[in-house]
Amino acid sequence: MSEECAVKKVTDITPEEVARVEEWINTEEYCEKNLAREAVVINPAHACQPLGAELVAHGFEGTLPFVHGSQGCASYYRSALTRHFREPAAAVADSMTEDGAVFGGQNNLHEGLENALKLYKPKMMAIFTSCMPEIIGDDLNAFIINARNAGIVPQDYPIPYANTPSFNGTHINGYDSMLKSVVSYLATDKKVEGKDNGKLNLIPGFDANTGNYREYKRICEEFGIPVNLLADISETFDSPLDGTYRTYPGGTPLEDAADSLNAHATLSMQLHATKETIKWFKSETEAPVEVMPSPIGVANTDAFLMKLSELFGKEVPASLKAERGRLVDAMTDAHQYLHNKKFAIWGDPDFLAGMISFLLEMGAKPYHVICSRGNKKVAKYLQALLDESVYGEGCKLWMNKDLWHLRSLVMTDPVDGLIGSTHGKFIARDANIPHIRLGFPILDRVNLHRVPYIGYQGTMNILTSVANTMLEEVDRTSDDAFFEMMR
Amino acid sequence: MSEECAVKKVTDITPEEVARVEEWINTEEYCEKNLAREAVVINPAHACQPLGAELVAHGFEGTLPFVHGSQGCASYYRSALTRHFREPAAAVADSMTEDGAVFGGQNNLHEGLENALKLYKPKMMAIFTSCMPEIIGDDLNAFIINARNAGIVPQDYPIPYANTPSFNGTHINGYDSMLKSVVSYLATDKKVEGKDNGKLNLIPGFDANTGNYREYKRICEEFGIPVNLLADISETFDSPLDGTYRTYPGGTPLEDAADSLNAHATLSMQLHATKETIKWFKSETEAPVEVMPSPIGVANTDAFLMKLSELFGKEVPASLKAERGRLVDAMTDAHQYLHNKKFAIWGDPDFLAGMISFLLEMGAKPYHVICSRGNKKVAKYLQALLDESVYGEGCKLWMNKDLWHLRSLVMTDPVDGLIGSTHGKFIARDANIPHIRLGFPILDRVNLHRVPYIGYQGTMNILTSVANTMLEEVDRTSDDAFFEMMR
Amino acid sequence: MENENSAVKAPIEGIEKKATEELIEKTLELYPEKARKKREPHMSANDPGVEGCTVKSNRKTVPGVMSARGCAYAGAKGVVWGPIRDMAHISHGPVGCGYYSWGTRRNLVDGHQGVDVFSAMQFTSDFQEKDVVYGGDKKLAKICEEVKELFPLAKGISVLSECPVGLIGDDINAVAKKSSKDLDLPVIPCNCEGFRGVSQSLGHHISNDSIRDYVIGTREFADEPTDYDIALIGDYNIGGDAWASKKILDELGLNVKAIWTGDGQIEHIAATHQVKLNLIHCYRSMNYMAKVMEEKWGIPWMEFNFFGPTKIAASLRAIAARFDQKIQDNAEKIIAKYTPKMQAIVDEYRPRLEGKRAMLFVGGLRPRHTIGAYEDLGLEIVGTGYEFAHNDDYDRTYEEMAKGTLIFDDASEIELETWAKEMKVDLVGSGVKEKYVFQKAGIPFRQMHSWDYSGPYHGYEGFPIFARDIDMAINSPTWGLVKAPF
Amino acid sequence: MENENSAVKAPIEGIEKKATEELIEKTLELYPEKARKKREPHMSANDPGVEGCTVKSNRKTVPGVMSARGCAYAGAKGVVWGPIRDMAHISHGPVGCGYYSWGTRRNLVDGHQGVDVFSAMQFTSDFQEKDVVYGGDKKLAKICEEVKELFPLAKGISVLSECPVGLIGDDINAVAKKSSKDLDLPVIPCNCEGFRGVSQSLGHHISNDSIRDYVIGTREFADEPTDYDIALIGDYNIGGDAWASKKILDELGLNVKAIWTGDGQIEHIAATHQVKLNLIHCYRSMNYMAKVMEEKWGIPWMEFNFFGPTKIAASLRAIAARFDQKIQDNAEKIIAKYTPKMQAIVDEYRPRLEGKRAMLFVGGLRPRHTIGAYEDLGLEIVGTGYEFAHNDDYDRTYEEMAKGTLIFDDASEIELETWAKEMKVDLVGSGVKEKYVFQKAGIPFRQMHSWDYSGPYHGYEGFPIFARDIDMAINSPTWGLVKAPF
Repeated sequence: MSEECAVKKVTDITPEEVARVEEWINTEEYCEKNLAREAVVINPAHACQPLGAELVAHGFEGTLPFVHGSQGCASYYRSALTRHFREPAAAVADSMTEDGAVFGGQNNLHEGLENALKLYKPKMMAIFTSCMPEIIGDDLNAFIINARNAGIVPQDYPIPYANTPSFNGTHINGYDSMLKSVVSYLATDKKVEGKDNGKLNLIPGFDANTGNYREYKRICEEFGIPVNLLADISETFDSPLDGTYRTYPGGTPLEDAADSLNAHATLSMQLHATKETIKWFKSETEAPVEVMPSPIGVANTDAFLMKLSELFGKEVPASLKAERGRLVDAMTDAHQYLHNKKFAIWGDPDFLAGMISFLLEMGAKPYHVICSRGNKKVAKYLQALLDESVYGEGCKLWMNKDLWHLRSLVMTDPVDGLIGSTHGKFIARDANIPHIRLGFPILDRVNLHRVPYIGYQGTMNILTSVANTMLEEVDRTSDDAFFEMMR
Repeated sequence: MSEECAVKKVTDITPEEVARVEEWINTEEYCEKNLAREAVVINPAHACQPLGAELVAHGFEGTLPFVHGSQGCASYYRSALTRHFREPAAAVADSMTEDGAVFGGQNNLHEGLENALKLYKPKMMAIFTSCMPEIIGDDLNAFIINARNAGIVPQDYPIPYANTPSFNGTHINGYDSMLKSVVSYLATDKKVEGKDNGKLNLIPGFDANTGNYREYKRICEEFGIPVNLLADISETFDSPLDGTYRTYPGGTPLEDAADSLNAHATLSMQLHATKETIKWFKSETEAPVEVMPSPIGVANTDAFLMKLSELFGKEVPASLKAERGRLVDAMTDAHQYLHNKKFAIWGDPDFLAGMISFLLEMGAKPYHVICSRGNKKVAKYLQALLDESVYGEGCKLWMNKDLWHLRSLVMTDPVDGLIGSTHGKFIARDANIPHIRLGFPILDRVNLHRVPYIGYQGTMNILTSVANTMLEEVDRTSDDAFFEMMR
Repeated sequence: MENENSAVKAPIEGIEKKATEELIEKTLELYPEKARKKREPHMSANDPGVEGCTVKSNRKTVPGVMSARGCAYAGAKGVVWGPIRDMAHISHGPVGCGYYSWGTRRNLVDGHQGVDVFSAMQFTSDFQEKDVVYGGDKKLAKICEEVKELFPLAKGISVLSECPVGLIGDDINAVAKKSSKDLDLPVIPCNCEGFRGVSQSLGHHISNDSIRDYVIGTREFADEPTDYDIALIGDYNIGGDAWASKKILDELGLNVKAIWTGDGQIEHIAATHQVKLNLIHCYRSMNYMAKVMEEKWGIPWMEFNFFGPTKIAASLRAIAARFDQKIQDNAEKIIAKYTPKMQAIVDEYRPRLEGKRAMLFVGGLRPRHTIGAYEDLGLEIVGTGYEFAHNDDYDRTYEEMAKGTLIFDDASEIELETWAKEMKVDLVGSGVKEKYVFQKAGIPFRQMHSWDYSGPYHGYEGFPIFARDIDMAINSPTWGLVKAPF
Repeated sequence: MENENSAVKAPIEGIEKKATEELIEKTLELYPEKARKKREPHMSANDPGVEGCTVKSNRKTVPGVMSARGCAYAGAKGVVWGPIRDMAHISHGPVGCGYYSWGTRRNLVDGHQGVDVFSAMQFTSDFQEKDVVYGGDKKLAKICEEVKELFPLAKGISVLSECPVGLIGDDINAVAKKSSKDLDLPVIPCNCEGFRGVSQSLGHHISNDSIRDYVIGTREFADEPTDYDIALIGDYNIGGDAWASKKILDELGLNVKAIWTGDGQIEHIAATHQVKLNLIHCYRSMNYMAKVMEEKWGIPWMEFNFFGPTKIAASLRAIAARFDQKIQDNAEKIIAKYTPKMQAIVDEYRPRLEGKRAMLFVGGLRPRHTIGAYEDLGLEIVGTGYEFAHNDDYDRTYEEMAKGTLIFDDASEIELETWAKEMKVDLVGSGVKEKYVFQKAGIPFRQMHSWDYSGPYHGYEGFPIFARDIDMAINSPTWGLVKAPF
């Protein structure tokens, strides 16, 4: 190139050009062009499979997430989780390099297993893959058998594994694959015909809010239902600071996970993040296995509680009924602040479904719904939710779109609030629209991953932050004459 | 006057004059003049006694707060509570009018008792006074005896009463008087020599956060300590919306209050709002009666838990230890966002003491501390807290000052954040300083009275809102070049 | 927009005089004998045109009930004086009265708080025991000095006395007179102690008298008078109401020389004796001064109603009729301009609101004046009542209501609960103390003193907001969540 | 500010070579035999000047440990290309790599995101299964077209290939060449697949080579050259570092013609072959191009250190020595001007930090370059190490560290934990993955890649911020709360 080109002078972009383009990217014309793009993805709202797999691995007792692939991948996943939770994310990689492409990754895997076992003394290692071994076709199953046979790990040492190609689906698929792998690994031969351990297997799905996990447990406790949370990251990513670092501060006990085919029932709280896991459960147990919408909003939480009630033959406890009443009270008190307000939301399909339901319950409009990755079935599901309510009228579902699309959308067809991860903050600034941080990742605020957003209490928390953000905006944008003490 | 004055023309204030004064009121010179004023109080951070008395009355089972005085007073108290909680505040007045000044208020009181009893069927009526009967010297004790003797109310019908002159002290004194009156009325002759009912009498003090009450109960529950919360407004002012209006949705059971002299111990969580009540308890029972600092911040909560531990011979439960660790974790993670940040805080002495302690624990500066009403003892107590930490250096305690003083103070010696009631919002706007709403009243946001700020969990909530407000401010005030994804 | 000023109100389906009378009976049974007798004359099944069938009012509240009423101070501070933007209003006495009324009435003003306007601020003498014992007059004089020094652009001071002041024998009138002279600033005493009278109504009257005695006639407008000079009386600019009203009057070609007292300026108020016509929205709180101005300066006054397009149009024509053809033509132009816009609002909301029943219990003019606006949206008002009305208010109300509807005075909460339930209302419009009572019972509610932090509701600007709010309250999807499915 | 460039470092009390060697032994015992042998050459007790006592580096990471290392792509995207503000940097391959590196490096830029700067944005080809099966070259060409259309002010495109691209045999170089021509826009391929090399370091090298092959020499500065034209190399403007550095260089009288690559502009970088001197801060990531420019264009280069007043002063004098008396005088003026200001900072913080022990484990230049700044504050660096250094980095490190201190390479988390505990450090400075590990153990920590969301730390502007941050971390009152009293 340097030979071909005549040596040109350095040119600076003029302020006029900047001003022109700055205005242009906010236009309808630009929005159209932007929506028409087919190849480049800009500011996506989804990550890749291994991230979900690692989240699952962290959710089991004494378990070391083990990345079969380049160490750079592992560093990225760990950093992403650590930044969101502001907590350690203990995981290793077997650090494949170029020669892996030639010889395959077995040597790395074996050496990695040996070292990790000695150094970090995990009770289980959960292996998942990054791109390289997926492209070159490493046979993880064979590698692990070889490791056992070579005495690198004990024959009965638990090593579930999942293939989690980054070029297929998103983090929620990795979550599903790894969870299925761990549970099936631990539980398959622990099934006892006719046994009912009386427990509920509850699968939150890809959920990076530790408060939600605690809330699931609290709800089940109120019911008196013993719960086996699969996979429970609530302690892993929200452990006390008491002067002692613990590599594995929490997670679902392996014994409990192993007993999960003997459970009284299995519930998944995310339709789209647990398909394979649920399919497996259904094939392996006669006990009820069901998928519920994420309990965001009153109706979804009602459905969840009624399902618990039905499955376990227990009344909804008075304490939860009172919570429901308090939530409905708060929603009624606040309805006027959200009525017909338009919101843009983005994230995983199940999160979006929950938020749509909540917003419609408030008489608010989920106006731009950005589903970063999803097929026609997902689209149909979400669209149906919008169609159910008069407040869904005019709301738009944007499948397989990204946050640069969203920027154009809110610039040309604005909303009153943005609800989603930190990644939306540049849109919020450019469009001067308040931004309620919810979902994953949150990189620029503290503690929000500890504030639950499921169940009645979690819905109350969403309401509090959304309504008060709207009120703050009223105060911020009021002229002196309309700046008032009461709202 | 109209005769004296020559008829002048209407004059309009010129924009120049407005601009000049607008600037002037932000100057050091103005601040000095303002601090020098002796007579007028402008935008005070305190209300009058009966408000506290009504809060107490709402905290007992089936109890109707009964204002002896003008109905206008009662309407004001009820409105103030209703606006803050967004809940009904069922209370009556005996609607004294001019002739009361001549004949005294006995007729009104008797008629009021008769009507209220029939209409609202309370289990108890708690009477407190507004200005008129206090000035004319109504003898409540005699009036009530006369009512019983006249058969207007049954002889054994509980009618505690408190004199709550508005021209003496503030709402916290009214709280104290009414609480002492109710408890002493119910409990005095229920004392059984040598009996220990194993319970803790816990007195929150003037606390308009229903979440705090629930949190006290939860903490005691974690300990396994049966608690008798005096007076418990948590259901009264946070009741479910389920289609049925209940006049008395909650409150401390009268039976439990009656048993309070047989308690294992009594703890007040506000030094300055319960003096008389505590004095009474100490004179009536040999069981331990103690006053703790409000459990805001780690050290204050530690002290509270240790006191529970000591009094009841129980270890601090693991669940609370873990909560503590999570709070310390969150505080450590967030310390850099609060380090050396200056805050102005206002409110009641005990609230201020708690907030000072928390801010100093974070390495932040409680820079302007506005204590609206308090004597030298209060001043000494608060100043000692500031003196304990290096972060208290340069911080200023302003006794018996109001929010118009505070405006001058932050204009001439600014802070990074304001922490206090809605009444500070005009200062926040004028000074362009973010405002964290905490305390009483909150009139312009929803649900904040439901978010606890005591205990480890409550302190976590304060931390979340303060730290994220600081982060929001960084984002808001950053140039494009410094507007970043991570914080 | 059917019933355009129809003389006889169309009946409401399901509302019968007899049933309403039975309901009243049932309600009264809640009371002990004595109280029942007191309450009985304060409620009635409406029968317009039939004499004797009226509601007693302006009586003492029955002790021991949950009354919505305030006091004279509330009427003075909250209604008349508070909205005057360029004065410091001293709540003279203990801290509470001023504290509770601080920022809670939504009388908006234009200006810089603490600089040239002061109505979002709370000035109090914060009486302590010693002030009660030794009297507060000296303190008051000192307060006036301090206010003058710290707020040099304040155009005056009002001294609103609280209960103790009148009881301990302070003489605020003397202090005001002296301070006024010393400071060369109007200092206006208002003896509005809360124990005076039976409700906030006396506070209005006392305040009107203070204006009469100390304010009116003390200024003249700087501009030359015109034939179109009017004053807008009894509009307190709640949520911007007065601004919305003024817009229409401006468009009509009238000069609004003073507003009493929303976003009010004391010197403009002082010069109001120069206007040609007083237009009164809230008759209750300001009729006194209108009558004084009529008697003393011969200024005619008329009532009008700017709630909802039907009433606005009628009022515009009536107002215009007082002026020349130009103004009358303007009125028709305005009506023609806004009618389609308002019709669009009606078309949008009426299908969602048709036949919904509402019950009102408010103050001032609203229990009657807002009826037309509800009716424009298809709602039926099955009951209405006032907190602090007088006979003349009720006289103006009967004809606005259908036969058999409930009309009541100084209702207690338990009465309202009973009626709302028995009459199966879909909306209650009342105050903040009542709001959550009804919402707990699953009944939609709007605060109709403060417009529930919305507004303005006056004028053409206000109606679309009103319509949206009523729809939002009644049709909020949250009502569908009240009953748990388990 | 004692140890002004002292040749031999003063010993640190309590740090003995023998004890450190024993600690190393103990640490190595954590490993299985094979790994122990691999790790053993990567850690050493420092003994400056003694040959053979060195640390091995730039080797493969031991599998199965918690390494802090990234990959070649991370070095290319995060370090070299990402900070160039006016290009669209395409993360070519699956979505993850770009997603995780999005907005996480704090390389600040000046301009309007999406208009004339793009570095806070994440461009990815988001490979799907079909792209892997059929290849992504066509998609890449399309991406370039779309970028050109949507971002007309972009000055170029970098194509940063992720692992699958190299493995499936795509030819991004050919696509880039064609797109570049078709679009009349520099499209620069960078074959930085993550599996290449042993760390991010190779990513730097590959990126340097891309600049050599596709960028340098393709532009000339519009202004006439002067004798004071320099380039600032290896400053990535983390938290505004490059701006702080440039301020001093401006004050010195030098013309900073290009910054590589903090707040970087591709055309300025392309014309750097015209400068008179290259000043290198991060030697590790940019020495390649400095050497190329030296060889091909005869541009001398020198390293310097802008962390802390001691090193800044020494660097200013050394830089000035390359220029005339005017610049040398300026250097002395600057030093004289800032020395008292910096002394005030030292006086404020040193009493709170004196004798505190710190351990560092970072990348690039920081494990050695920041030592002086810590020492200015009275801290002692008892251990330091690099994530991805080479021999020449270590050669430059030994003399900066006291005898017996620990020097290490590509440490695993368990090693760091052991050392921090055993050496009783008061502060660890490392990356985000390490941060919370140490904090849980009650050890203060600062992220020293991202300046923990603070900064800048470079130059006179940076030192007060650095000092405050170190004090805040070590002396935060929260540390006093770690141990419960029960």
